[in-house]
Order: sequence, then structure tokens, then C-alpha cells
Amino acid sequence: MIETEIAIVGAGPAGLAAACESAQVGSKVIVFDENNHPGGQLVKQIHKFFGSKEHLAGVRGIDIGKKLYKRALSLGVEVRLGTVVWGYFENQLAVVFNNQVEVVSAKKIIVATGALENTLSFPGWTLPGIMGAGGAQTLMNLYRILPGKKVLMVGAGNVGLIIAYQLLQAGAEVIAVVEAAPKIGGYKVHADKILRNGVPILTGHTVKEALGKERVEKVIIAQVRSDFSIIPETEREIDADTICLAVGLTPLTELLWLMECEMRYESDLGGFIPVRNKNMETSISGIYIAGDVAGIEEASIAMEEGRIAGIAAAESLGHIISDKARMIKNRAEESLLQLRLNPSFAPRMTEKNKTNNGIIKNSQIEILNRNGSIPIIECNECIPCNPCETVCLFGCIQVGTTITNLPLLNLDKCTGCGQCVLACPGLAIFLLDRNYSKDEAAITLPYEFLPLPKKGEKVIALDRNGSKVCEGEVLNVILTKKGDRTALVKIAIPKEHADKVRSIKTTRLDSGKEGEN
Amino acid sequence: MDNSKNEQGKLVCRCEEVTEEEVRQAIKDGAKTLREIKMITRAGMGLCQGRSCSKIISLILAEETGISIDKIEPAGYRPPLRPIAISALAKAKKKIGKKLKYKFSSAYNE
Amino acid sequence: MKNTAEIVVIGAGIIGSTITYYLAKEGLDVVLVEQAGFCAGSSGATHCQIGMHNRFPGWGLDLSIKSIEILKDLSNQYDFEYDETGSLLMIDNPSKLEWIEKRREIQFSSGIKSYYLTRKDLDREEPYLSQNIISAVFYPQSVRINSMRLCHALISDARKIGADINLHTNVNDIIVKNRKIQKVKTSNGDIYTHNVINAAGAWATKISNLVGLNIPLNINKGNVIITEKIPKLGIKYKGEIILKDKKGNPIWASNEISELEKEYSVRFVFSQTVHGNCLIGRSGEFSENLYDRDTSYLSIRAILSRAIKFMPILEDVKFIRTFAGLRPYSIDEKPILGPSQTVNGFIVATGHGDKGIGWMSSGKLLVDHLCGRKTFMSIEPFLFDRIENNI
Amino acid sequence: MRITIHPILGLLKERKKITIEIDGQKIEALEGEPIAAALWNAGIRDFRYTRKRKEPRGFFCGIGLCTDCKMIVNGIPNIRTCVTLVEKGMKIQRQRD
Repeated sequence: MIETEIAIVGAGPAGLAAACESAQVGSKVIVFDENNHPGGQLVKQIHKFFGSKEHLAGVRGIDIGKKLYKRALSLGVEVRLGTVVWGYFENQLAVVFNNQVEVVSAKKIIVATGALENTLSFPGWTLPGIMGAGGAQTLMNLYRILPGKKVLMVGAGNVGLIIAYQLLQAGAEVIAVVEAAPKIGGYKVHADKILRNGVPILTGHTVKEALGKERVEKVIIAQVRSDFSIIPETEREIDADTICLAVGLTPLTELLWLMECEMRYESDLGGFIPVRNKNMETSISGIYIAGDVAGIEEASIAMEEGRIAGIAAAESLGHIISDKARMIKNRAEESLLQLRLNPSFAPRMTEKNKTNNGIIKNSQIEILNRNGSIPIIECNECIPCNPCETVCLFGCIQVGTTITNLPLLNLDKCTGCGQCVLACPGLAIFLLDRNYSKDEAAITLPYEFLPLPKKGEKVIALDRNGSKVCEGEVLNVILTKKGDRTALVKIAIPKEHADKVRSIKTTRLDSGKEGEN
Repeated sequence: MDNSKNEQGKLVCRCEEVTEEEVRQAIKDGAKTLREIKMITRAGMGLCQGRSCSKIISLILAEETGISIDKIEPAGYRPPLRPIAISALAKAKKKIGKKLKYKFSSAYNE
Repeated sequence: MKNTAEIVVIGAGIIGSTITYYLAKEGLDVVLVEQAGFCAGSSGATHCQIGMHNRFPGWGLDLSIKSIEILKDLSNQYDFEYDETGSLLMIDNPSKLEWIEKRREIQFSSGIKSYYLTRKDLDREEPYLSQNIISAVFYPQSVRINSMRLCHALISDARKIGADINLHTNVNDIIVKNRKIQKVKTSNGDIYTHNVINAAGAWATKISNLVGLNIPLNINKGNVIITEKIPKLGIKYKGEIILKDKKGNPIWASNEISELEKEYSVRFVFSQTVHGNCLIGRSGEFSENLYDRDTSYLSIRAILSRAIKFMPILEDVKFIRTFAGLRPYSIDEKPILGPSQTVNGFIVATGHGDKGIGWMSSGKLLVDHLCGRKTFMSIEPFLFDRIENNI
Repeated sequence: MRITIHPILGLLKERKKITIEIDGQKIEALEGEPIAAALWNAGIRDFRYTRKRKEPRGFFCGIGLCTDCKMIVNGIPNIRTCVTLVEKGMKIQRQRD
């Protein structure tokens, strides 16, 4: 029998955050996770997260996971990996580790089991090579195996868009992202990252059928009506060796059903979720939840929920006085409020502003044409995110206390240092020098692919949809520690293309594809 | 291209190879819950215990019967939540795949 | 749902389904009401076998033989995985030999066939059995079915010929006037009827309370464990027998029985479905709570620790699901069939204990009796009066 | 195919190479990786064939939930290869139910 004060199921962002918070005030905590690695899904999130400084914005998910795990260990939390929680019998958890079953007796249980990917069924969907997008992400970012060479992504939500980008980073070709809905579901900045690298996003399309013998070889896609029925004679056959399904997530609530927690259905949150109070405590006293199991949201939200659950559990054990606990919970709740500000409620940009790419005070329009580089912010959705403001030493970018505000540029003091380009998790800020030379403009782009271009190299300059605009010459490549593996690539292009060019393609053989067989 | 398998109907339950058609037929035969569909068709009875198909089947059930999706509960979770080797519970330490006296392989070759 | 009926059947387990099926075939206007889904109680938590190795001459055997006959006949029409598996009674202790030989003789006299398998035979036929099994007796007449598919087939067919089937419908009350049933109040509306068949299994006591009667039942909770699909492991149905003394207390002659196994009255039962999943049993605990159908950690552990002593290969087999059923035993362990003498139109069909499938023919017996037809055996021993009079 | 160099994850760390066997064919695996990853790297996509339709199946969910990647490992069927780590000399067979 394993005894502890708090047992946490799941060592992802929610579980580890809960563990840290409760261990910090002196609770004895054991975290169980069936995976062999800590951090849950964070281990494969190689992109920078949104949010503000407190949410570790601008830090890559994978590093947030490592930080959380280290912190948990330093606080005396015991993390048992490879340990499956498989049952709940008379208030005790049954676990199995290394083919040996044990029983866990805990005063409080925090369930942070995360989510499960949804699937989409179409004829041929069982062929090898068709997999969950999360599965593909695990293969490439955790196990470092390329899922396939020609990949079709199904679903243009954030998961589909991010993983499509990561497939490109890993060296795969992403043929297209198909999305049955009439518009892209994920953030525009995520969509832009793949669009400008030549991946089309086909909205109003679906997969009709996958074909192949021992693995998927071809896929037939077709246009759909608003009721998702296929429009005849719009079918197209495409060669593909991999199809990734990114069609949403469902909270992994199986343990909570076993515990007989009261559940309710919330379609926006992914399905059945446990009823909970402000302390993240379920209908069963002493059982708490946090993270995706409580409803599908972002990892940063999972961590805040984990904090609340962790501190509430510690409070009920008497490890922290309620005044102090309330303070911590309030802070987490405020943070949650900010993170949950729905982009669709925030003011949209006007068409005019859009062409200027970033909100700029009217009086400063003329500065756009001054000499030297100025930032172009192509962030026109109200994302809860503000690293561009935080990173600017000169206070040129303002987001304000409501972090979903669009960034406001004040160019008076801007030196064109490019820190905002590196800090933007959405890779949506560029530097543009319209008067680099008599005929040329210079644009500085955030770049996260291999091989890195070299100074003096000729590259192909691409527009926002990944189409070739012109040739460009690399003026400079900067890879700094602060940029955290995001490089700054500055290229010179003909002046008339200054507002078009937003990406580049190297013409050299791709060294990232070494070992190809 | 080989699509003869596809012509046998679109699968919804991967483990038990149950088609959408079979699920719809079960509903026409009176099934109103995921459990009943499972009992009739075996959809959700496989090794994964319905984790891949229950959402798809819920949607079909809602579509066929008009039952609101928030009223369609999972077919019921039961321990163990993952496949567990019997020895893990019944016996002291023993590692999977080690020193087997009785081999399955022979049974597979039959 | 219809609001009138000649007869209302409560319960869609194996007994209720069989009764509904035969009533509908008789052309009666029948309404079935079931609180959960079909086959959701004990009928769905069973090994689904009819084992000849634990039958003895008498009414129990007669019911079983008729059940097999009915099932075989039905299997020509419906696919409910009817499988003539035979069954293997394993002998793990020489002290059982003499007793089993006596048993075989008695069984043989009433038509139960069996033959011995020596250790050498077992090596050939049953390569996965423990070497501790000294010999075994094979009973070729035993069969196994899929009770869920059977219930579904019976109910679907009954519906086709006019029965009104109402699953997920609670019986809230039964109105009796002048000792005669008037109507059944359900969560989906009232049904005016003068006849009710209470086939609610473990819940039959609760239903009878609605008309002011009591059916004393002993509820025995039994756990079943289901494994992943694996290749066929010899004869698909096998088990052990625990000797009992004259008072009915078990004599633990078995090899290496642990305290835990004794505590949960574990007896090894193994069956493998046509799909390859194995069902492993069994335990028994007396239970008062009709809402507690959770499996307990210790009972699963007890069943599994017993199982691997007989079939060591099971150690490496993974179990994927466990569940419990509530077996309703009458006080004399005989089914209770037939009309009440105090409430006109109230008819009982419960008390089948762990043999609901094996005694499914009792449903036909009851229907034939009610319709005044010649019955395949006497219903006398099962009549409700014997218990009703004792209250 | 292994991603030996990655813009974010950098160079693939040196890990001990071991050999495992799939239906008699020897393939290379890295210590600490699941069986499914090693097979995928070796270009093997069909992990098993189903009972009814005899269809090929492979890697699907990657987290041990869908159980589609099950194979016979060291003689034991139904092993979820996406969550079972390779071991030296492991013998793996495609499962044909």
C-alpha cells in the first residue's frame, strides 16, 4: 500500500502545477503518470506559448514541462512514471507499475488525466499511415521519427495548424490542411505560419476516402456544403503517405466516471466534464480536477487550474491558512480570466488597419517611410498574449492590462532592434526597412527551419500564401540565446515587393533531411 | 488502387470492425444507448473499450434518434482502465515476456 | 408506449425476454417494461454457459435440457453465438476422485454423458492446463451462448410480432383494486392491464412490494472478469468443483487455496467466447444493496489468483473489464414461477440464482402454463404459492 | 526515417543501438524508444492484420489508448507497441487475428 496526503493522476501541466503548489506549502504529494516521460503533452510542444510573463509566455512548451518537473522534484514531490492508474475501489486508487499492482491510499486525489484525440471516420481511415495528429507529433518531436514524407492534415484548429508547421520543421512535405468548416478554426497567426511556407488551407473540404494496400497511398478530398455533405464532382485524388487527424479533443474522464463524479455535457469544452466548484473540487469531496479533463483549453489554463486544485487540496489538509490560500486562488483566477478572454469578443481590426499590418497611431503613418527598420505586426486577432510589450526595452509596443488587446505601436523610440520579432510566439512580427538601398527594401523575418541560410546566399522570397515573389539576398542571419532557436534572417528584396514578401525558401539541398532512405 | 475493403462499408469501431451501417441498423432495431449498440454490434467491446469510437457512435445515435448529444452517456467504464496482465494483480513480481513456460505462439500457428 | 395491455412483463433479462417472446408468439397483447437496457442485470454478467457437469437428475436438469433444446432450435434463426463447447471438470486433488466417480454414475443414469481424460490425454488436448491437474472429466453436452445477443434477438422478434417493448422505463407503481391488478404506472405513462409478470430478477422483491407482497430473495453478488482476445486455449469451457459437506459448507480439498480465495468463495470457471475473449470467474458474496454492482479489488484478485493455478498461461493474459451481477436465489434455491394467490393477475418469474440462462426454458414453462397448454414438465415444484404461503 | 537534426530540438542524442526482430527481419532500434517508433523508422507500417477483413493496421493514437498497434511481443499477443519500450533481442510478430 502506497500512502500519501495527495495523489495526483497525470504529470502534465495541470498535474505538475498542482503538485508544485501543494508541495510548496508542505503537503506530501505523489504524482502518477502512465507515460514514461513527465510533462504530459508538453514534451512535444516545441512552439512558443502565448500568454503573459506569469504564464511563461514566449517559452516553448517543452521547456515549460522541464521547468515544472524540476520544480516539482525540488519541492519533494514524488513523480512515478510508467504507472497506470487503472481502478478506484472504495476510495483507493489501484495502480500498476512494472507489471505489479499496488493500492494507493490518499486523503485527497487530483485528477489531471488530460484528453484524448477525436477521430474522423471515412472509408479507408484504418489504413496504416492515418493517425491522430497528436500521435504524429509524438513520433516526430518525442521519438524523432518522421511520420511520413507527404502529409495531409485534416482539421484547421490550433492543433492541426501547429502540428502542420511542426511537420514542416521536421522535414516533411505538408500537402494541404483540409477543414470541413467554411473558415479556419485556429488562430490566424498559426495559419499564417504554414500559409507563407506554401501549405494551402482548404476550407470547406473533407476527406472522402483513403486508398492503399498496406498503407495509405492516395487520398480523395472533396468540397462540402455547409451541412458537410460532399458536393459531387469536386473530388480530387492526391498522393499522400500520411494523413493526420486533428479534429478536436475529448476530456479523458474515464477515472471520474469510475469514481461516480457528477458529470455534465459541455460541447465547447469537448464533451462530458465533471461538475466542479471554485476550488476545482468535484461532486465527491476530496476529489479535484485540473486541466483538459475539466474541459479542453490551453496548457497555460491547465496550469492555473492545477494551482487552484493544488492549493485547495493543501488548504483542506490544513497546510495553509485560508486567507493565504484565497490570495493564491484569486491570483490564479484573475490569470484564468485573462487567458479565457475570447478573441471573438474583442474588437476586430478595420480593413484599413489590416493593410498597415499592425495598429499604428494615425499621426505616425509618416514614420512608416522613415529610414531604418520598423516592426510590422501582423497580429490582427485578439490573442491573450503580450511578450511583444514585455520584451521592448523602449516601451514602443503597448498591449495593456487586458492582454487580448491588439498591440499598439509607438514608433518614436523604436530602434529596430528586432527583439519583438524574436519574442512573438506567433511569429507574426517582421522588421521592414523600406529604404534599405536605392532599389531595395530589407525585411527581417523570424525563421525556424533548417538549414539556416547564409549571409550572401540567394533565397526565394515568398508571399503570405507561399507563392514565389522574387529572389532575395540574405543580408544577415542572427541566432541569439534570447531568440531561443528562432533566428532572425534579414534579406534584401526589390522595393516594390516590400509589402508582399513574408517568408523565404532556401535553394540549397535540405540538410534537415539527412538520412533519407 | 485497392479499395475493395472500403466497399465492405465504412468502419466506425476499429477494434471489432463494426461498420456504420451495422450501427445504424442496431439503432433501427431499437438501441437507444451506447451500451445497447455495443451489446448488439460489439462496437466498443474491443481492446480499447470504446475509446476511439464512442464519440463517433454518439453522433450517429443522436442523428438517428434525435436524442440530444448531451443525454448520450458513455457505455460505462469499468476497471481496469487499461489492459492489465493477470499476473500483475494475481501474483508477485513478474516481468512481461520473461521466462514463459506456456507459449501463445504455438496457438497462433494453428 | 401503449396504454393498455393484456399482460405487462417487467424485466428484460433472459427470463423476461423469453416470456415476452413466447407471449407474443401466443398472439397476446404484451407490453415489456424494463428499467435499464435489455440484458442489463444478472443476465448480462454471466459466463453464458449451460454446464452439464454440475447438473443432477431432477427438475434442474429437466429445465436445462429443455433450455438447450430451445436454444439449439432458436440458433437456426438467430445468431447468438450458440456454441456446443462441452465442458471440462478439472480435478486437482485425488480426494475428489471417488466423489466425482459417484457423481458421474448418478449423472449418467439420467442421460448426462461424460468421459475421463487422463493426465496423458490432457497433455495432448489441453496444453495450457497446470500440471497439478491430475485428470478431468469432459461433458460433451454443455453449451455456451451470448446472452446479450439472445435477449436482443428475442425482444426484436417479439416486437416484430406486435409486442410493445419499453426499455429505460421505470415501473413506479402497480395499482391494485379489490385484490385485482388495474394498472401499471411507469415513468413513460400508465398501462391499463389486469396481468403483470414480475421477471425483475434481483429487483423482483421491490416490484412485488408495490402490490403488497414480499418475495424473499437472497442476493448473491458475483464478479466476472473479461480478458483480451487470445487464441483458443483448449476446451472453451472448464471449471472446478468444490466439495460440500452435508450442511452445504465447502470442503476445501483443493490445492493451495488461499485465505482470500476462501473468503470470496472463489471457484475457478473459465470460458472462451467465439471471439476469443475469456471470461474468468467466479466469486460470491451475499449482498443487500441492489445499487452496488461495483467489482471489489479483493474479489477480482482472489478470482485471478485462483485462475492462474489452473491455467498458468493466464498470467500473461491481460484482463480488460470486470463486472458484477446480482444473482437472485429463492430461499429453497428453486425458481419461483406462477400466479399469486392473493393478488389476482400478479405472476412471478424470478429466483433463478446463477442459472438464468440454463433455466431460460422456465419462461416457456410459465407461458405454456398460463395459456393452458400442455407443459414439457410439471410447474408444480416452482409455484409461487410455496413461498407465498410461507410469508 | 529518423530526424537527426531539428531546428528546435537540435541534434539527435547518441543512444545505444540495439537489435530487435520483426517476423524474422532484424531491425535497429534505439534504447528507450517504443517498439512502434523503431518499426516506423524501419519503414514498417503494417503492424497487424484484422480478424474479419484481414486489413492492415498500424500506429494510430500513439498514447496506448486506441490499441490498434497491438502486436505479438516475445510470444505474448495484444501488446500495445506504442507504449512498450524496445528491449535487446525482442522478438516481434505481426498479429494476425
